[in-house]
Amino acid sequence: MAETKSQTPKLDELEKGRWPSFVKEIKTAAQKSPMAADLLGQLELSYNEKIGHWKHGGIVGVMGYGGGVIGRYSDVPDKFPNVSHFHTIRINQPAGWFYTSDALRKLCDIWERHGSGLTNMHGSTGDIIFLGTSTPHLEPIFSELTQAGFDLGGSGSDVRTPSCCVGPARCEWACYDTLALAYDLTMNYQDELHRPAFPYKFKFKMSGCPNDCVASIARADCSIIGTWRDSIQMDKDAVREYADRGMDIRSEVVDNCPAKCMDWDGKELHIDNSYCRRCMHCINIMPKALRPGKDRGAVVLLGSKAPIIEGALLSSVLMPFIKIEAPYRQIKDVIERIWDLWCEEGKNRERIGEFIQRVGLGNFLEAIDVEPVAEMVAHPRENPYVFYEEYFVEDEEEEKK
Amino acid sequence: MAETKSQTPKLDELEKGRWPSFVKEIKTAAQKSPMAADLLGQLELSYNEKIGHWKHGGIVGVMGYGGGVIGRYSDVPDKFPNVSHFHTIRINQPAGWFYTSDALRKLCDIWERHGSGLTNMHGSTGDIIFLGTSTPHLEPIFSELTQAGFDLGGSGSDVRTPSCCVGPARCEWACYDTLALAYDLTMNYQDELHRPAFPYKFKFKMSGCPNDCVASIARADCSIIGTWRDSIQMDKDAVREYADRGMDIRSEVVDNCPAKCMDWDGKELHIDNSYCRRCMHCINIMPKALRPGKDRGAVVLLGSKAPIIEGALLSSVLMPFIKIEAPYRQIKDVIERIWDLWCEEGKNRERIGEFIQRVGLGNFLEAIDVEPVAEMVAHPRENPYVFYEEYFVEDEEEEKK
Amino acid sequence: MPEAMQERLTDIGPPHYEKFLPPVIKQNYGKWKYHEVLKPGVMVHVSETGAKLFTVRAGSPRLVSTDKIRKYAELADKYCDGFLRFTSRHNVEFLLTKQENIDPLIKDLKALGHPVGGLQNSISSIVHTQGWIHCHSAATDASGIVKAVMDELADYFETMVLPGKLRIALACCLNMCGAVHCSDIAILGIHRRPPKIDHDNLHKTCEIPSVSASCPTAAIRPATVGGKPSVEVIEERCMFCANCYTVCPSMKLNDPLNDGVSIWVGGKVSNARHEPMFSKLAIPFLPNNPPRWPEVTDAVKNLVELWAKNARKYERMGEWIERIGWPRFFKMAGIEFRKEHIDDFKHAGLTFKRSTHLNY
Amino acid sequence: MPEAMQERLTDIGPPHYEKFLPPVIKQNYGKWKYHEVLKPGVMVHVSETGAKLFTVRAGSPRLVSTDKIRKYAELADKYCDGFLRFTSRHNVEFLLTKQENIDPLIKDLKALGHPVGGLQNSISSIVHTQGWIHCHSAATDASGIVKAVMDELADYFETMVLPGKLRIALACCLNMCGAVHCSDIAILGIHRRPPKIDHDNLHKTCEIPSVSASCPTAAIRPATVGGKPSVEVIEERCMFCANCYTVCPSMKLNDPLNDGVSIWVGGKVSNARHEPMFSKLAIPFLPNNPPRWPEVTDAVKNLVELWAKNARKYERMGEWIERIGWPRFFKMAGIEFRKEHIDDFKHAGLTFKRSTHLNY
Ligand code: SRM
Ligand code: SRM
Ligand code: SRM
Ligand code: SRM
Ligand code: SF4
Ligand code: SF4
Ligand code: SF4
Ligand code: SF4
Ligand code: SF4
Ligand code: SF4
Ligand code: SF4
Ligand code: SF4
Repeated sequence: MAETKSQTPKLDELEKGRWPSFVKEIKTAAQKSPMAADLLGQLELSYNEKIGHWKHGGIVGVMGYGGGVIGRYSDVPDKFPNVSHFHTIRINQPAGWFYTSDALRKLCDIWERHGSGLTNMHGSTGDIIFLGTSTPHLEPIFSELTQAGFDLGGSGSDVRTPSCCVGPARCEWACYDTLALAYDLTMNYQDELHRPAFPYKFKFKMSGCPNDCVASIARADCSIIGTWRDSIQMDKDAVREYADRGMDIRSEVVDNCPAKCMDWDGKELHIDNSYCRRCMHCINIMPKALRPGKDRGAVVLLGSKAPIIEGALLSSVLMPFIKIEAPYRQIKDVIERIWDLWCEEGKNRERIGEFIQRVGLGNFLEAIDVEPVAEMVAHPRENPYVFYEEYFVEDEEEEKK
Repeated sequence: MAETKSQTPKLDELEKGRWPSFVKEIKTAAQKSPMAADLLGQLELSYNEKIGHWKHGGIVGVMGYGGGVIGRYSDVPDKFPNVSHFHTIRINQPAGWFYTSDALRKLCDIWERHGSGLTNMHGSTGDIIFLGTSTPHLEPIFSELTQAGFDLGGSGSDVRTPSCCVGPARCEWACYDTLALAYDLTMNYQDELHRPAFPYKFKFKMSGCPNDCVASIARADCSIIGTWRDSIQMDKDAVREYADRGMDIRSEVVDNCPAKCMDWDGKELHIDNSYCRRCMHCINIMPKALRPGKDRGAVVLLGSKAPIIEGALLSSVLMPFIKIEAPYRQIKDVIERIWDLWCEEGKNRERIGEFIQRVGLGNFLEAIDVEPVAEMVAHPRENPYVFYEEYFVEDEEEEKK
Repeated sequence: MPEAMQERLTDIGPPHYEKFLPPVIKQNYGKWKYHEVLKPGVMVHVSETGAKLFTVRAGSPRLVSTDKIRKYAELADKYCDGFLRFTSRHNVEFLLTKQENIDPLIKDLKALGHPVGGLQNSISSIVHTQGWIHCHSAATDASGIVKAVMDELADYFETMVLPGKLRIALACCLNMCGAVHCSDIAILGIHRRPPKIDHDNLHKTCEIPSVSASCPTAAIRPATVGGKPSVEVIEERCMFCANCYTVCPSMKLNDPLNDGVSIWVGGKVSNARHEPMFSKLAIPFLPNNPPRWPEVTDAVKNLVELWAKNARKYERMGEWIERIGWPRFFKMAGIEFRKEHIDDFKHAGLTFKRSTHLNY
Repeated sequence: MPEAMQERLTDIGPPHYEKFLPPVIKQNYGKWKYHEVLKPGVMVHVSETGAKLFTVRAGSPRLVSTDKIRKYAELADKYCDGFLRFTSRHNVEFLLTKQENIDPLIKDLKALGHPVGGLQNSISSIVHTQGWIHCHSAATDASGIVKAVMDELADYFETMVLPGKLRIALACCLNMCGAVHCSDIAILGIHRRPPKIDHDNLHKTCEIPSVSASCPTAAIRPATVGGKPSVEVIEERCMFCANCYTVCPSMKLNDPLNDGVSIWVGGKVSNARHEPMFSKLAIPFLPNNPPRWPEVTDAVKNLVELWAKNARKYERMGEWIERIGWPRFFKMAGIEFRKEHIDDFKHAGLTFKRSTHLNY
């Protein structure tokens, strides 16, 4: 294993430089794990050939679960037999990605026993990713994980591991308890998470305010983003302090307000809160002076996703404002009605956002029994092609029909 | 004819009120024209029954022309025999809709001899509309019109009557000679105007500046809108005068600049012309102080239309800036290449804007031999679905292929 | 005028516009320096040469008799050496060089029943179409509604008290002859009942394949009815575009019980400040109620006044709504938001609200 | 740890987060009042109770060995009573109550090779994906490019000199695992050669109808090749989405000569000021040039610096470009505008420039 270095000249290049090196991480792991060593070798091959060497196909997993493991196989197993199997395990992270050192060490113990010793902390969806193991290890890993209090995340056509921003745990702007909601939904939908039964994947992401620090509006089938209904809380003296300390309130705050609802007369800041769009900008740059209002809750949006196949989508407003309070029936009820409909009428590999576009938002709302409101659209229709569903008929005609 | 009044109680209502009354106009005409009288009667019927009483179908026209006349027939000819035929004639207006009283009287003479005496001054496309005559009168009208120096406008799948804003004739902002161009194109494309040979209609409209006073960007297959390339001409003293006379330069001018490229320090107005979007706002509200630059020309845009059937379109940029100088070869060459392509590959009833969307703007540009430039798009693509047309092949493979 | 056929002219095009330009324009063509609005309906253009051209703009119903045109011609002779023009919104403009002629001209125009105005921050004439006057396709009348609405709004034509320009347009069917799709307020005739098919005549007047092909939602298919080749319409699929009717007269859409008017807002054409915008649906349906369409006139007047009261200086209807947000607009206008407002056509997804920029 | 099967737990979900919250958070949960950034990578959150929580953020390669995780754990024990967290962009955050621990912790982190920063107006870590480390679909590597790019941009992680936040993301194929489609700068692996079909195995591994159906452009149709049931691809129709490959391993898209990287700009996620936006295509293609992808690192660095130099305070990349216009952006960035930049997908028409708002 001492010669590894000279066998990977390309990758060795990436040990240099100021940013922490993943190559160093693999090499470290390779000191204990032949899997990691072969990963390094195969990667060097990819760097030389400019092509990946993995194959998919063949479903692997743990008993009773339909997801959580991504099966992967080398297409050059002869050269790199230790990565002929190289599956990843997705493990549901604790809400907000908080850990104790002990919990982390427990995870390491398990993974050093059963896998490559390489991880992603974390995957893009939010899971803890254990990178690279073989089929026989799957059940033992699962059992040890559950013993340690951890469970698998989603993959395939199921609920994916919900994720949330740090929220009230550390952020002054959290308009609802993102961690509590993420945990509750995860626990409530264990079955949907572990046993794929949907037309396609379904992701939840929760952000405590419109800054959206988990990018929920871009990559969650259901994005729940905190906001407030009443007025921004303002400490006028603190505003003046910002001004005194050199902030140009006019150009930095007022001119950047997308609602054009602010005014600064050199002494006092005025906000016409009835037009404020809750964009967060003014609050973001004057955290000591401005805070979200007190009547807090969230916007629930649906449907964002990556481009495959109808083009990328951002989530769109379903509920313009709801209070977020346990047991969260308002959200669960509507989500469950949506799932019922989608499972019934969605096509295979059709995300909810695509489904809504296909059936039409108006029809979708009718089917899930939600009233249309103007907040759901950026603007009303521009084309005159309305499907009126009924028409009047003259009395005499009636008979003819 | 004296009793007409009592027979049209509904329409009589519309003789009242502050706005000039079309009913009065019809009644006036009805004093000489039985056609106008029957029109009034049929219209009253429509007002009672809440439905129109016209039929289309059956092509009528003048010899050798394929357009210019809209055939129309009453569906209650027994009740209103004088409007059993009620065709309109479209007559190409003089550029800018300028007339002398004599010219108008000549038109009136012709129309009183051969039609209802009712007109639209003008139609939405810009033509003089003679409202209501019968087939036998068409040739005489045409011959008298041409004697008087007028000719028919377009209808059907041909070039429609070009129209233009008042431009340099009366407007200080005209960046090119809209009247000259409108006249030149009209004369140059007489054949295309009178003998429909396209997949569908094709409209030209010319506005002298981005205020677009003929709404060309909304309703012309080819919109030619004046603009300038250099800096806005500014008379600094005149700006100060506006300020002195009470204009709030900051809120009225600077804050409304979409390019955010202006600044006002209370004394002097600064424009960063390299970012100015040529929107006209600042010029519009300070006409004595600001004027378009001196290096003038036009943007050529393609494709606007009403919603039938793929949805309404605004025109989009084809040539971001060209100088507009007789004989206008640059415009004509590209338009003719476009017509060739569209005639070859356009579907029946497919406007050029729809055609471009169907074949793709990139392919369209290639076919008409125009280089793509960033000015043609609001923004580059958001989806990753690029049709690369070529790919590299390994040497050995080559043989296999 | 002589018999026609002896020397048949064709393709002569329109008269050259120069023939119709008054001398002051010929001399100052392209040399105008600035303009000023002197009072409602009256402006002066000042040339670099110092020359001045006064314009008096008068409202017009557009549908005018030859008698009225002769009157215009008379006034032009009397005050403008015979020169006049029409505008792109169908008003009449008298072109004067003598400032002292302005007031007498206005007096004569008013006597004729033609208001003077429409300049600057006012409502100009309503661009409109044929309606029951001439078109087979019309779901409503054009001239009648225009008259009724302008009777209500005439004040705003004759003054300049609005925040900015407000452009109203009307089209009597979805073909939208005019710039209805880009107007501050648009009045649009709509059908709401699928075509009634004249099975007896369809095969005589129309080609069945082109009728089927004309339907964008594929609602029409060939069928034999009463032994005759004809078509049938899957009614749930019809969105009343009338494309089939344009192609085939035996597919009549017009229907007294279901035709009516929809109201659209927030479009614009000019590039001033905001880029051009389409009009958006505000009121899905108002009944045809001739002769004065009170529901329509009320609705339009309310919209105008709501905007006039709330918009900032220069803000067009669409710019104002964009600033305050559509939910707020619906609330302020007292219009119920309904399923019909939600786009479900080709690019519908792009009209969904994909942000949390909301107010409450 | 014991054998598994005897008591098999399932559906237990993740550990409750409360177990992992430090006492200062438990006590001040939901009571935070404001925060201040003390220096790069260090901020303090102040509670209504007066309590203070210090956060030190360290950059991470995301792909970490258990050894590294143990090191994090050690540092947490040493300075933070064992408490730490990871961020949504995969950085590590140490949660301190003792201000005096900040500098020693930073020293240890730096010794470990982990830069401290990423707060406020800086570049945070690059959200990225698997690449050649683990995914079959990858058109490029992920970790390698990320490392190469961040080596160049580390200064911007460790300082706060930028106009605003700048978020970079990388995805190794069009599936775009991550928020690449909404990033200030996105690096995206792309294929450019139609699938190479393994006719020998296709019928064994895949259902032919679902393979054909998977293609959004209908480029795939069933065919018999070499006597075996298989499919053929109409190559002109292929836009390399790899949906067929996701559905069927015998439709390989990966190709050393044609795979590479495209660069996208101007996306954002937050609602601050501007609504969220998609990223747009800036550079259609750069070659895969491991190990340091110099063309890619140069391109990204140029874009960052162009923005840094020209954007106004708080202006994200997309906001800046929207203000100055795309043509200007292309000019300033020295990127040639080409056919590839023009959208030709479903809503292409809506991306055409439909106004005269242009600068020259
Ligand atoms: C591991 C991970 C990337 C990473 O390095 O972090 C990942 C990896 C894969 N993704 Fe993903 N996706 C991952 C987060 C995402 C995200 C981001 C998110 O969830 O926030 C997205 C974009 C959001 C979305 O859902 O649209 C994403 C959009 C996709 C798509 C496109 C889905 C679409 O509807 O457009 C596919 C294709 C598919 O589903 O067939 C896909 C498919 C895949 C597959 C399963 C491809 C495959 O068929 O093997 C990848 C397995 C790679 C591997 O070797 O493990 N992955 N994928 C992420 C999951 C880790 C975790 O659980 O925490
Ligand atoms: C007369 C006029 C309305 C008016 O009262 O002013 C008119 C009247 C008709 N238009 Fe129009 N259009 C008139 C200007 C327009 C405009 C405005 C413009 O040209 O600036 C438009 C919108 C711009 C555009 O071209 O898209 C317009 C868009 C249509 C359409 C929809 C075309 C489309 O591609 O969406 C149709 C339907 C069709 O072509 O079959 C149509 C069809 C018709 C027909 C021919 C319907 C028919 O089949 O009979 C109408 C004849 C009515 C009649 O009884 O005379 N008309 N039509 C306008 C022509 C007068 C003139 O020549 O000056
Ligand atoms: C006469 C006419 C051109 C013609 O060839 O006939 C014309 C003439 C002038 N327009 Fe216009 N516009 C004329 C139709 C238009 C149209 C087209 C339309 O309404 O269908 C538009 C686009 C409307 C839209 O955006 O929907 C138009 C948008 C403008 C604007 C931009 C206003 C804005 O803020 O959006 C200006 C600038 C201004 O008024 O500040 C303008 C300014 C002017 C000026 C001041 C230009 C000048 O210096 O001479 C002219 C008289 C002022 C006025 O009417 O207030 N003109 N103008 C048209 C008069 C129509 C009428 O009778 O009312
Ligand atoms: C820790 C983290 C949340 C978490 O649960 O992990 C977080 C934490 C904070 N974010 Fe964030 N954001 C975090 C990811 C995000 C993301 C998501 C992403 O980058 O993928 C976004 C959306 C990015 C986008 O728009 O593309 C995000 C957009 C913001 C914004 C809006 C910035 C803007 O102008 O657009 C703010 C406000 C600000 O910084 O002024 C903000 C502000 C903050 C504050 C100041 C909130 C607070 O008071 O505590 C936090 C620390 C400031 C900082 O990083 O500068 N956070 N923040 C995430 C740290 C990621 C990292 O390691 O860098
Ligand atoms: S989304 Fe809002 S509440 Fe959550 S961490 Fe970011 S700024 Fe704080
Ligand atoms: S939150 Fe945004 S919209 Fe509201 S006042 Fe502040 S800057 Fe304006
Ligand atoms: S478009 Fe411009 S040049 Fe033409 S009349 Fe209007 S303002 Fe004048
Ligand atoms: S013309 Fe428009 S964009 Fe240019 S400086 Fe004036 S207001 Fe700004
Ligand atoms: S809008 Fe429709 S009904 Fe009105 S004139 Fe045009 S085609 Fe005829
Ligand atoms: S009106 Fe339009 S949608 Fe209805 S049947 Fe006719 S063509 Fe089809
Ligand atoms: S982006 Fe593509 S290649 Fe990269 S991990 Fe996701 S699916 Fe695999
Ligand atoms: S890569 Fe996409 S477009 Fe090409 S054949 Fe496969 S599915 Fe079709």
